[in-house]
This record gives sequence, C-alpha cells and structure tokens, in this order.
Amino acid sequence: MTSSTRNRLFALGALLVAGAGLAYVAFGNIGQNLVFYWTPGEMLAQGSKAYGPTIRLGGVVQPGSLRWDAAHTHLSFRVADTDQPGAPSVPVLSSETPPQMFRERIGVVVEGTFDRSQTFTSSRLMVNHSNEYRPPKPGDGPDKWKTTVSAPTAEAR
Amino acid sequence: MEMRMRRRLEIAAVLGTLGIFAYAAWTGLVWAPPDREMGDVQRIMYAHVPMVQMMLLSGTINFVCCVVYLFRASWKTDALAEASAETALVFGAIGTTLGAIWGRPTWGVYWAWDPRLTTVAILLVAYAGYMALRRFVDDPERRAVWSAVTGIIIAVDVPIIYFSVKWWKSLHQVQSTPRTVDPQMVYALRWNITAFFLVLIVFLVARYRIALAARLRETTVPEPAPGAQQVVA
Amino acid sequence: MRRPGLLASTWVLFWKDLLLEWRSRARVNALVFFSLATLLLFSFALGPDTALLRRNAGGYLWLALLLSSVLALGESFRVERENSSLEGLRLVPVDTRSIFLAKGIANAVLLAALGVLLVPVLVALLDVRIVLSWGRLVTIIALGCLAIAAPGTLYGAIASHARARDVLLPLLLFPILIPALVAAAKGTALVFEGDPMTQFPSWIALLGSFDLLYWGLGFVLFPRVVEE
Amino acid sequence: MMNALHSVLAAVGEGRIQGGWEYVKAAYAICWTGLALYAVSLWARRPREEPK
Repeated sequence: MTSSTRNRLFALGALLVAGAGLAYVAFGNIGQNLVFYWTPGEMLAQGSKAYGPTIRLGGVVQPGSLRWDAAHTHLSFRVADTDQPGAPSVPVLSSETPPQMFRERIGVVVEGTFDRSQTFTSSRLMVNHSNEYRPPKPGDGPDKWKTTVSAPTAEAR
Repeated sequence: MEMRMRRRLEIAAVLGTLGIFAYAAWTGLVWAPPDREMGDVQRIMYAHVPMVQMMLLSGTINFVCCVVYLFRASWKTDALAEASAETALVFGAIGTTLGAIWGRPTWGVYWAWDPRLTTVAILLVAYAGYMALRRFVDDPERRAVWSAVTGIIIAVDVPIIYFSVKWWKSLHQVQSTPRTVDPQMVYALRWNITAFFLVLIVFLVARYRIALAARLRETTVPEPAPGAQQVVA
Repeated sequence: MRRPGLLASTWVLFWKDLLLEWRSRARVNALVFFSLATLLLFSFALGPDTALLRRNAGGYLWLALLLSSVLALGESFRVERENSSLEGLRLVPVDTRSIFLAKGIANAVLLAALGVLLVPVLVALLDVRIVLSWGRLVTIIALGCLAIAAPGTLYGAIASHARARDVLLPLLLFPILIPALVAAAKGTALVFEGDPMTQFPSWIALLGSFDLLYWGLGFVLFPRVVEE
Repeated sequence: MMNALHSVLAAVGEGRIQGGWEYVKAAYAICWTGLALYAVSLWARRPREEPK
C-alpha cells in the first residue's frame, strides 16, 4: 500500500467517523429524551420526582379550562397532551401576561414548578404556534379573538 | 467602452433588484392578507424567513468555498469564502432580531433557549470568530488555509440549524410548506425570498471584489519598505 | 527509510508531551490553582446561597475546566513555538496527524485529571453529593475533556501562530464547544442531583457523538493547519 | 411610581400582549436600516483604482 492511498484511507475513515457522529445526533433519537419541554403525561408519570425543580411543560390549553380572576391579574388553565377530552392534563397557575394568540386549544410551553398540590405554578408562558398561516375567514376580521377574550370568564362556565 | 457597458449593466442590475425588493415589500406589507390569529404581526414573516434562509445559504456557500480551497488553492475561492461569511453574519444577525420582535407578540417572549435559537446563536458567534481570525493572521496563504479549516468546522452547525425543529421538540414552529400557508401568503413570501436572494447576490459580488482586491494588493507588493513590514509571529 | 506507523509515532509523541508536563510541574501547578480560583470566584460571585450553588455545581465544574483549557492549550503550543520544535517535528518523517492525536490525547488527559481533582473541592466547597456512581462521573469528565481537546488542539495550533492569540483561541473555540459543553454540564448535574427521567445515557450519547465529530474532522484537517 | 406600577398591572389586566403594527414597523425598520447600512459600508470599502 503506497503512502498516498494509506492517507486517503485514513482521511476517509476519519470523515466516516465524523459523519457517524453527526448522524447519531440527527437520527439517534437522543432528542426524544433531551427535551426543551415535557408533556403533562410524561411529567405526571414521574410522580413525586417532578416536584421542585424548574421545568418546562408543553401541551395544548384544554378546551373549557381557561379562567381569569376578576382583576385579570391571574390566569389559570389546564395544559393537556392533546385537545382530545380525557388526555392527561395538569392545572397551571400563571402570573405572566399571555400573548395575543393565547386561547383554548393552542399550543403552550410554560416554565415553572410543579408541587405536591398537583398545581403547576408558572412564571413564564410561551405560545407554541403551528406552522399554519391562514387569512381570516370571510366575515370574521382578524380581531375576532378580541371578542372571545373580552368575556373569557363568562365563556369558561 | 466595454468598461462603460459593464458599469451600466451593473447599475441596471442594482436598480432591478431594488425594484423587485420594493414590489416584494408591497406584497408582504399591503397586498397579502393578515393572519387569522396573529393579525398584522404575521407580516414580519416576509422579512424574517428570507433573511434567515439567506444566512443558511451564505453558510453553505462558505462551506463549499472552504472545501474547494483546500483541494485547489485560489484567491478567488478565498475571497468568496470571506464574502459569504460576512453576509451570513449580517443576514443572520438582522434575521434573528426580526425573529425576536416577532416572538414577543406571538410566543410571548423575545428569546427562549430552544434548540433552533441556540444553534443559530452559536453560528453567529462562530462566524464572528471566523472574521476575527481572518483579521488576526497577516500571511495571506496561512490565513486562507486556516480560515478554510475553521469554516468547515463551523458549517457543521448549518444542517443542525435547519433540522433542529424536526429532530427535537422546540418552541419554534417547523418549516412551513405551501400546504400549510395560504396561497396569497405563499405568493408574497416567494417574491420576498427572490428579492432578498438578489440583495444577497449584490452584496456577495460587492464584498467579493473588495476581498479579491485586498488579496491581490497583499500578494503583489513589489518591495515592502524596510522596517514597515509586520512581524509575523 | 520506512516511516514509523501512525500509532507508534503517536505513542512516542504522547509520552514526550506528558514528560514535558511532568518536568515543568510549575505549569501544571499554576493550572490547578487557576481552576481552583475560578471555582472560588463562582461561589463568591453568587453569595452564600448553598442550594443555588449546589444546583449549578455541574456548570461551574465545566466552566472552570473550559477556562483552564484555554490556558493549557495556549501553553502547550507556546512551548513548541518557542523551541521551534514543531518545525523540528515536521523534519522528522512522522505523520503530522500523529502530532494531532498525541497532543489532543495529552491535553485531554491533563484536563480530565484536573476535572477529577476538582470534584472533591466541589464536594467540600459547595456541599455537592455524588448521587450516581463515580464511574459515571469519570466517564462524563473524560468524554467532555476529549470534546474540548480535539478542537482545542486544532485551534491552539492556529491561534499560536496568529496575532492576538490569547483573544483568538477562545473566540474560535468557545462557540463550537457550546453543544458539547451543555451536554457535559447537564450530565454532570444529573450525577450530582440524581436522574429521575433517566436522561443520563442520552447526554452521554450526545457528548460521544460530538467527540466523534470533532476528532474525525480534526484528524482530517490538522495536517493542513501545520503544513507550510 | 404608582402610576407606572398601575400601568404594568393594567397590561396584565388587558389579558394579552397586544401585537400590532408597531412590531411590524420596528421589524421592517431594523431590517431595511441594517441592510442599507451594510450597503453603505460596502460602498465605502469599494476597491479603488490605485494611482500607478
């Protein structure tokens, strides 16, 4: 074996090693475990181990669970794995101003702590928007959500 | 005579780019409908998405130049590598700022350490280091080789940025496709991508010429004045 | 004349590097004190909140190691430059890639030793407990130091020949190390805090893949960095 | 002081971070200004014919 073919083999081998590293980052399914957020189901499955540390919880706002207190300073809702009834869900108490798109059935990520009373206290609320963009339906201007927001307490039973 | 023809063509190209840019901005800001949920804020998309795409494109160009340079050294490839790293930095920095402004009313926060945003931040800081390296090495040949090596290592981040939203659960939404976006918005977005692409090309060509001229000046100095030469450590 | 094999020359150069470190113990001592001082500074900067300090101990360990690595890497190439020994090595018919492997491994060993040395300090200063096993702690320190050492050696070789080398090395090195550093710090935090969600293997896997990536790329690219 | 506090609380009371044209204007202003400044810097650095 001449020294130049040997060098090429070395280079090829090293590039394969590097490629394997990148491929494992991509497809090694590591991401499923090292998450930006947990779903309520995953968090509840941990039982008491989830109490205490600051964690991020992600899911959708369960329909019919949205409640403001009278002065609109506190907000409570349930975050569920999916918007199907019966999906695992966690009650969340938030003191953060939600962005304008916040509503029932929308994806959210809340940062905070979970405790023994089975309530998630959040100090940071992020709306997780889907990749869909649509114009308003004919007859309901882009301001439509404002009407649903102005009477949220009434609407949420 | 030929000089003047070329000059006129260049001016025409720049003016054409500006015209397309203006039309694209009009489609995005006026003509396209607002989003059902975000309202008018969604119009930031027509600048944010193209800017970040051009950052990734510049990064890819830089990677190709770096690899090509290592196989066949040429001042032209080196100059294009320098140009594309700088445009990646400019488009990335502005594009990320736009994303942060968009994030405030839609996500509720300017910034979150989700995988997409983190990897973009890494890319920007890494290219800043790349530009510093180019500035701190005086020997043009060494500078070219070393920055090529650095550029290749940085470029590993580019595919990670692109796929991060698919590989990991993140706050950032996954790439939109024409199926998830209203046709009118797709039309406006396509025009904006074209416009920003043309702007990128204009910038790349201008920056490439600056780099190439600097390279030629460095490599063809006939006799440096004694004592004026920089000591290369 | 037959060139010595890659592994044989790597081995020889590796011992040369370690021997050099051993002969100039003053440098190693300085490194140890530097990293200790860094750890102390973190505790002072954050005040006496023990719970907070303990929770962030994994991050402090890796920050201390990272800052020390810049010193160690800079030193390891300064020695070569001052004695022009890199030029000497190039005259010997030895594969330049073995210089990379030898220097990289030597730096990794040095950093890992430093890391293991810092753990008892963390235990004493920040009241850290090792909840998972020592074996796991050593594994993650070793993998993390390998991740610092490969690009560190590559960039150390570059920066040592540039102007403003003390600024340049961290500027080049830190950004690309962020993912590996996050993995190492999180993994270490799990060793200290316990691992309720069994995430530890995933962080190790992530760190390991970055090791493969950095070492593979470094091995291919290093000859171009030191060639004339 | 109390006024500022009140307006912050009132923002929470509104219930939403209101998105609107201000965000769009700020974003496009930053984008266009940034690109224009870069274009100016490219112009300033343009290679000139060196006097022979």
